[in-house]
Amino acid sequence: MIDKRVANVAAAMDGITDGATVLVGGFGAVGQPNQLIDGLIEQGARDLTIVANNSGVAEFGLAKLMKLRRVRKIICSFPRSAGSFVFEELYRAGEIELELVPQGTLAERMRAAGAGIPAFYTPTAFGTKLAEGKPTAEIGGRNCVLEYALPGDVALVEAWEGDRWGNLTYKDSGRNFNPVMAAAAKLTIVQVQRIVELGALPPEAVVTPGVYVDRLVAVPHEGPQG
Amino acid sequence: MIDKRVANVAAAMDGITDGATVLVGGFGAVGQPNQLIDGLIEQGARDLTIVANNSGVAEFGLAKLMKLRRVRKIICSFPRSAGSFVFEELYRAGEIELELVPQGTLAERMRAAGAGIPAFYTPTAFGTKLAEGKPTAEIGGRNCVLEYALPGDVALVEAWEGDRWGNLTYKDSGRNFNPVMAAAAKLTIVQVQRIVELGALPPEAVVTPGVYVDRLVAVPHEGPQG
Amino acid sequence: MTIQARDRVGMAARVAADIPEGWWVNLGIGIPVLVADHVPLDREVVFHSENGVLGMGPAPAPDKVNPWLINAGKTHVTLRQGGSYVHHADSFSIIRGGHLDLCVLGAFEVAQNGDIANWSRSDNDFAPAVGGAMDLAVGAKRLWAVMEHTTKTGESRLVKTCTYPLTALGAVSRVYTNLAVLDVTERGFVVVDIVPGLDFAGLQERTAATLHLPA
Amino acid sequence: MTIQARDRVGMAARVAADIPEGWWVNLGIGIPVLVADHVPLDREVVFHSENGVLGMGPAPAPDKVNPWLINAGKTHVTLRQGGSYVHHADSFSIIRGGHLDLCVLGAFEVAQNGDIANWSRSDNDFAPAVGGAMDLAVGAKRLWAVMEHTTKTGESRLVKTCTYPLTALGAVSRVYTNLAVLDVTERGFVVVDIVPGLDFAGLQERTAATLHLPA
Repeated sequence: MIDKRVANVAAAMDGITDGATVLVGGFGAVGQPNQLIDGLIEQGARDLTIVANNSGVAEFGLAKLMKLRRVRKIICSFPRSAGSFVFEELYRAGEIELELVPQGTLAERMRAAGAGIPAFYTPTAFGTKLAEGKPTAEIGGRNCVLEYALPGDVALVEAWEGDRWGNLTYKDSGRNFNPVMAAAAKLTIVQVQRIVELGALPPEAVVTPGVYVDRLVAVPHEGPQG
Repeated sequence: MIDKRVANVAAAMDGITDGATVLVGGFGAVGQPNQLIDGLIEQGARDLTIVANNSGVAEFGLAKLMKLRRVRKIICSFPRSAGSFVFEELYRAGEIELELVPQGTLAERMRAAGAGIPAFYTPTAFGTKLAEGKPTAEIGGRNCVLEYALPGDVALVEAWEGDRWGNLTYKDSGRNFNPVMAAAAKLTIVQVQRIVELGALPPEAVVTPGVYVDRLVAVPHEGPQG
Repeated sequence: MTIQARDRVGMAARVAADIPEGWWVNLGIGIPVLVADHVPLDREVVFHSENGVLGMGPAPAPDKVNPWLINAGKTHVTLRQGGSYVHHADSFSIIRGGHLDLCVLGAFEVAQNGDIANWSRSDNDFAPAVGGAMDLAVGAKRLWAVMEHTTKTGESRLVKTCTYPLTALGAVSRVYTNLAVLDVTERGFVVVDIVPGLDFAGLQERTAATLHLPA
Repeated sequence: MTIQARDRVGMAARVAADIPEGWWVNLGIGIPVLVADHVPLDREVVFHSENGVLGMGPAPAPDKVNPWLINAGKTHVTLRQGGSYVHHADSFSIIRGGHLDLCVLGAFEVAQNGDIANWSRSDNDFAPAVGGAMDLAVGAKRLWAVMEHTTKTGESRLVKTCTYPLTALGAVSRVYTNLAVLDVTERGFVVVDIVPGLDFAGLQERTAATLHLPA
């Protein structure tokens, strides 16, 4: 029997190593796998590269992970959210590395990693500071930048419902980066509100098929926080 | 009021010009927009480039369009289906051009067109006859071929249900190339089994959002043919 | 007559007046998101949010907030009938694939060749944030910028050449300011309208780039 | 003792025996699709079809055919509980992104370096069809080839160098024939097992490439 369910968040974190690249879902607080991030904080891996749209707020979640000096580098599009002071302090002090990526290029680079596309051209960022040093080409009259796939060692994903094969649905705008990251990592760990029987999710409604998922843990919570 | 519904198939074909590149959905008979193809036959445009996974069977649909000498070129992955004799005769006689593309590269090239990616690298076909003359690069230790986006002037799409904004759902394996082509053409024409009230399709269940759709016509039929 | 400069709401309303029914539109954070409030619901315009929402509706009543439904500015919104959700790669495919009729962005500077700078105030920015601005600027069918005509210290934001780090090259087709509406053309900025109390000469005085009258 | 060569069903069953529970697998047209019939339903293996079906089940009863549900060979199939649908770009992302544990393809020739030729019999093929073969061969975590050991005229299909147009370079890790199972290794073909009635020397006699015994 295929069964990707694990007993708890601690079990879901097994084997994440120092130096890992960790993709973290969510856009702002919505779709952010807070309980898995807490699990990663507990688990102890260090020297991490975090890929996420934002850089955490206040002193919990990603911000806490950074405050504990566990993050070497963050790859994101919008580190300067309201209340993201931990990142800003570390960055000012030169204690964290930032790779700033346009949000669409960030999503597409992870999509490329999941889809087996090692690199692609995009007009986004051509001629700007964020394209400095990158190969360029004119294709069909448009100036483009070459961007590379961005795979993760681990993805932390928040979904709505899941079954033991790892099939997932998402709630409303909680979908965001989660399905893209689920496909882009070697080890995809998912927290869901509830685990349902195999067959309970309509075949047309599955957004992430189980082929992308390695571990599934049920962590019911009240809704987006942070 | 946004209203993409048109009265009939003939109205849906308005303005398709000679020389157009037409993307035609379906994999085998399933998801194939037969009634729209018949509409295109009636409409009269010539010198077409057809992009489709297969090359039609017997003497109806795409095969009929070819037999009428309306197709200059076909871009597909699998022209030699059982019963596809019209294409084979024309090809043998040098009366139709064939661009053979691996199926995944075909899908990805159209996805790229819809997603604003002018070109991408893929390991598929490297070192084979189908990559002859194409630029190559070694990326991350893998030998890759550079492939270009494949946009359509027109897409003919079969979907299941649609609303007046052009939101679409698909039935079972009828999804196949249809959502990819819907996003890849300048003029996307869709046949559906039935048109439903705006709001009747659950927001999470929409597979093709209306932003990709230009015209929608209800053509109930008995199921895949050909 | 004093200059009847538009306030933020006035600028948003002015933009809204130019958006026809049937357009699919992305509104950037800041003044642009206010535009939606000035498009009446019976003029169907579909608002897209980069976090995968198509068909955003007005803000919810305080007791009807869906915590799972936010816009790009992380504010709670509603979904109209006909609205739907996509994931981030699909959302940016809509943006980058040229499927949006319009994107409206705030800006620090717009140059007369359509260059826009709106994401970073200096090359030494300590923690610059770009979000989806570069994708939106390059991807939408047309890009309108909304901004104050001048900085707080009176320097023109309509410039010959941008001094701030660029967001995109030659992308802006129209600029809405508190003082005027201007098209970006091959000739440079062409004035579409000016607020009451200000004339062409007065507008030119407040503008670093050379202004043109419609041909 | 006569050679107990496997027939098509026998080859499919032999492949099936090697597929462990929990693998996600694509089966090519021809002999490979027969493999599914020999994986018992209680050994959960998820079969993927390139036309966007995950979790294919057995053929339907004649009166239970869903005309909208076919496999890559255009035959009607069923969907198991847990199955789902994706579109073609997503389906090939699963293939090309390295997410399938196994792909099983038919072949005309397999070379001792893992090259496979399975889509075209000549450079002058009048209307060659490639389908998803090149994507599958390059994308899956492992590629197994199934074919008759020799052509109808007795020529070996296990070769030093492919003579037919290639599908992919160095992609095959294992070959199943009517006579034997062979791993493709850095040394070349290593024999895993041989059908009863044939020994290593007899197999070598029927094989153009040099065979090796396991180390």
